[in-house]
Amino acid sequence: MKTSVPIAVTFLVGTSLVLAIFIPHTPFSTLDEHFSVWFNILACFAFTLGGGNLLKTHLTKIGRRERDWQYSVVTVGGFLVMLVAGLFKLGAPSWDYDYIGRETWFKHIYDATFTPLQATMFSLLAFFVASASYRAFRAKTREATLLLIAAAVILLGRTPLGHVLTAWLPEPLAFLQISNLSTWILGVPNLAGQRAILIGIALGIISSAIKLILGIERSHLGGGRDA
Amino acid sequence: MADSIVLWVGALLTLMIFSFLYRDNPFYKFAEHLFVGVSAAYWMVASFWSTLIPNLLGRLYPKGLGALLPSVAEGEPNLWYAIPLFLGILLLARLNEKTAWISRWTMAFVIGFAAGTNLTRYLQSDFVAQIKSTILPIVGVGDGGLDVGLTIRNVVIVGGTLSGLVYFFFSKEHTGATGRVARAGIWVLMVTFGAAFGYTVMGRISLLVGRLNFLGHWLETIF
Amino acid sequence: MDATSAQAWFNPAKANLLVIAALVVAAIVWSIARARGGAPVKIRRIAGLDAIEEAVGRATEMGRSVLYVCGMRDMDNVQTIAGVTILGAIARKTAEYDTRLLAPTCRSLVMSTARETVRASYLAAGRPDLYSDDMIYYVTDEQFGYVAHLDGLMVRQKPATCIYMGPFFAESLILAETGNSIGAIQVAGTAMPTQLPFFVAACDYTLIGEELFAASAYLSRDPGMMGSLKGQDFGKLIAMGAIAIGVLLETARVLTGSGGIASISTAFIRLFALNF
Amino acid sequence: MSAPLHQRLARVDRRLIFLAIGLSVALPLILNLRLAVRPTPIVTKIFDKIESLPPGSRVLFSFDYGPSTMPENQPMAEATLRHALAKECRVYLMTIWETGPPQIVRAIDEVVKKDFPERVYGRDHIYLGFKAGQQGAINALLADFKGLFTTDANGAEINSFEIMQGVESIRNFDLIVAIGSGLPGVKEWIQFGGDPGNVPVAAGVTAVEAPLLYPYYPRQLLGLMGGLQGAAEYETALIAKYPHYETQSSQAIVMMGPQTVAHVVIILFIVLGNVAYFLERRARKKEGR
Repeated sequence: MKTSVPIAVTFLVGTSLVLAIFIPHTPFSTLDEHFSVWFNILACFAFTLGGGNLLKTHLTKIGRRERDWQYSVVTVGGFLVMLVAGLFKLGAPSWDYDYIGRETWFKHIYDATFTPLQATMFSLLAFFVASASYRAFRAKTREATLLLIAAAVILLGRTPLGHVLTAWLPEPLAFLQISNLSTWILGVPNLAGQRAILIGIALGIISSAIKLILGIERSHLGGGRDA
Repeated sequence: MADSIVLWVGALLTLMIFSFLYRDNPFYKFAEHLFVGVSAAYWMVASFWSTLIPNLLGRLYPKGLGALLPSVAEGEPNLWYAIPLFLGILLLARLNEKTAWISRWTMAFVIGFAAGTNLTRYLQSDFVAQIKSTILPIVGVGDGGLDVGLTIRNVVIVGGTLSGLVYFFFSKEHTGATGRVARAGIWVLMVTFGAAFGYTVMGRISLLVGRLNFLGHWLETIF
Repeated sequence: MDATSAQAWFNPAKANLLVIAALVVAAIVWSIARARGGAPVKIRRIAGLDAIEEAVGRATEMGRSVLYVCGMRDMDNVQTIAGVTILGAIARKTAEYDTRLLAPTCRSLVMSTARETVRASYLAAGRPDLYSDDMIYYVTDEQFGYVAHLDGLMVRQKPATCIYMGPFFAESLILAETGNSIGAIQVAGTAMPTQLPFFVAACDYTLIGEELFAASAYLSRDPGMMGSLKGQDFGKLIAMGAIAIGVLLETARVLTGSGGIASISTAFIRLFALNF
Repeated sequence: MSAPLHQRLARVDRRLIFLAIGLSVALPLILNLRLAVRPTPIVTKIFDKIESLPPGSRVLFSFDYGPSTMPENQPMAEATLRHALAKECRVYLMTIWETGPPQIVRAIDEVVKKDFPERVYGRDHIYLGFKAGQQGAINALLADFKGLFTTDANGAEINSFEIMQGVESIRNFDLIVAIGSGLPGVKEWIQFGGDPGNVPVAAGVTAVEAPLLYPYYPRQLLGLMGGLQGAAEYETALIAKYPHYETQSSQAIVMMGPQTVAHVVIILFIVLGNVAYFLERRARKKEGR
């Protein structure tokens, strides 16, 4: 029961989804769609585990007065306020109002905290992309040099500056103009590299899927044998 | 009033996150912990209202949604959705050590779903379709003769893709002839990575422009 | 899809896909069966995976922890499953070395699956006493909220080793740069083509695309799993062979201008058409 | 000042780099620096296509992105929408991203309401809203457009709109404009919409996505606006032809100033990094001797 049933379930679900793309007949034709809704429903149930764990972790920290416990109060407070505001649609004129409609508290808190925090965390990339370039793009080996040259050409090619730098090149050498060169790199070697990566990934995924469907890969079940 | 509170809170939180660039500090810790709490609740609420209610309750017992979602409430019940309900309840068996193993049934469904959909999706769009697009004549012919540019292009695409694939071979050590081809493959990959990195820098800078614009707007309201 | 085809039990437009699928699946299954039957399988060295052992060892020596991130998606993603499986293999090493392992997740299902897997690894390593649920905890589903937490965790706990395996998005570089700033050894693996450049640039070792899916086989050394890698190589041979034949036909068509070759070539290319 | 130059360069505090990047973006913004942008063929192809559409042509817009990529995607979305409306095309706005609706609403507020207040909703333009199902939704639109969109975004019966007459499938459109930032996005519009429906697809994507889409250009993809630069190029082309849109359609052009300066700063740092590396290598060789 502990291993054989799960393996049978995985096998049945997996194979029927694979066969489904060749069978334009109900229920197979809509199987993928329904199963993805089912999956989303299961993810909702899982929130009980995750959210419960989040609360437990931080409440324990607060209870034991561990280091930085004050910040756990912030997490728990933010979590509960947002949860209550959203689940009870506080501020909404009626129950059928959109949970994130203009008038809800949920939307106000979202705008004031979530949006700026998300956008700012994301924008840290502007800084990290610079520090990573400084460190990584050094002509240490032949491979690193290629990485460096490709990056530099594209970097220049994507600004008006790149055009100015090489616009003086005569017509027969026009292909060496940075903007043309960057288009060529993107459209030719980049394309070849992407293809090789994509075909490899596809095979990796197909092979992993087969191992999962056949029950050869089962460490996600936490091991153990039927008693 | 509400708008200016939103603006002020947003601006202060923005500065708190930026402060991390200097070093870890109490302001960053505050913003980080607030973000974790608020966002965890956000996703829970979003999935509750956009998945659990319409897709589970709405399909099993549409009449129960009368006041919440009048458009769904008229539908007929779909009893197939008792299965995800059942699997969802099994999942909660994890809360107790003794019954935890039952939740594997749910995980088995999830894994089967993942394996089945991904296998077919990647087979089609990334295996078959990419093979098809790589089938090109390695000699380019234009109006009335050899097109050198096109020939180089196609040779690089076909050669680059094939050598890239050789790099990924697992059952052959990268020595001898295989090693040389794999070497060419890694060069192609490096150009690919460099190009993608360079192209991305632009997008990342735009994000910062967006944030600084926001802060500028906030400063304008003060002065 | 019109009403008539909705009634059929087989979509003839997909016959070509069925043949290709059967070929690839058969190649992989056959290789697995052969390897399980005792045929020797040799697999090349994968530097990124050899580095993991060393990286865990380093954390042990320094008395610091190992941070493991299995990506930003849920269990319906094969990359996440690969990430959790690799976590299982790494957990065995941290159990053997008695090194502290930290694996915050951004999905509840990933958390509970990872706990099962890691618990089993500690049991298998004979150290169930070292396992605790606190090692693997849920943070938030929000990508950047999760990253904010990981960044804070890195600068405060200073793990000696950071391992990122699974599907990653924009956050890849934020993680890798923060990890770099604390001097951690970083090993990454992902099949997200958009993020590979950042990991390659900022981490010490990167598993590129397909190598991520090879990791669990490589680390487990299980014959069946190793056989599947050989099967993937057959898949690549199929792809390369198909490209080579197609390229020859197309080149012959262009050079000769012959109608006969053109129709053979078109028919061959059509084998790889996706018919909806 | 005692350590040799290469050592100081190698140990440069990354916070200095952060500061330089911050300033290189902030200063051009404050000084309102503007640089000339030159449209490239991959972008002008889209412009020329919309320019060639006769009045009444049907253009389907799908805005498949969220607030996080708004700085890049919104300018291209608004510029193409403005252009299509200026050419008196009938426009249909939709999204297959959950986070898309606010972006559409914003584009309607900024473009339709401000620049084309005389256009009638339901006759000249329509807001169809969000549909889940990713590529499945596109597939469904190909088979039966109104089967998926049974109402507009506000819940009104779809057949009550004049603009929807004769729209049975994606095939009935003259152009698809897909503005996206990930999956599902432009790739899916090509594979499940444009290709099988034989409708040209014009696309605008974030800079991160763009390299992945080059494989489709120019056969399956009419043209591509990549990142802010692509958006700025489109705006430039639009303003050149319709100068009266200059104030509202130069969001991306304005942002290109800080962008360019930051790029130059990053390139300088890369050069500096390499100088440091070579100096260090030389120093090491000397010591070795």
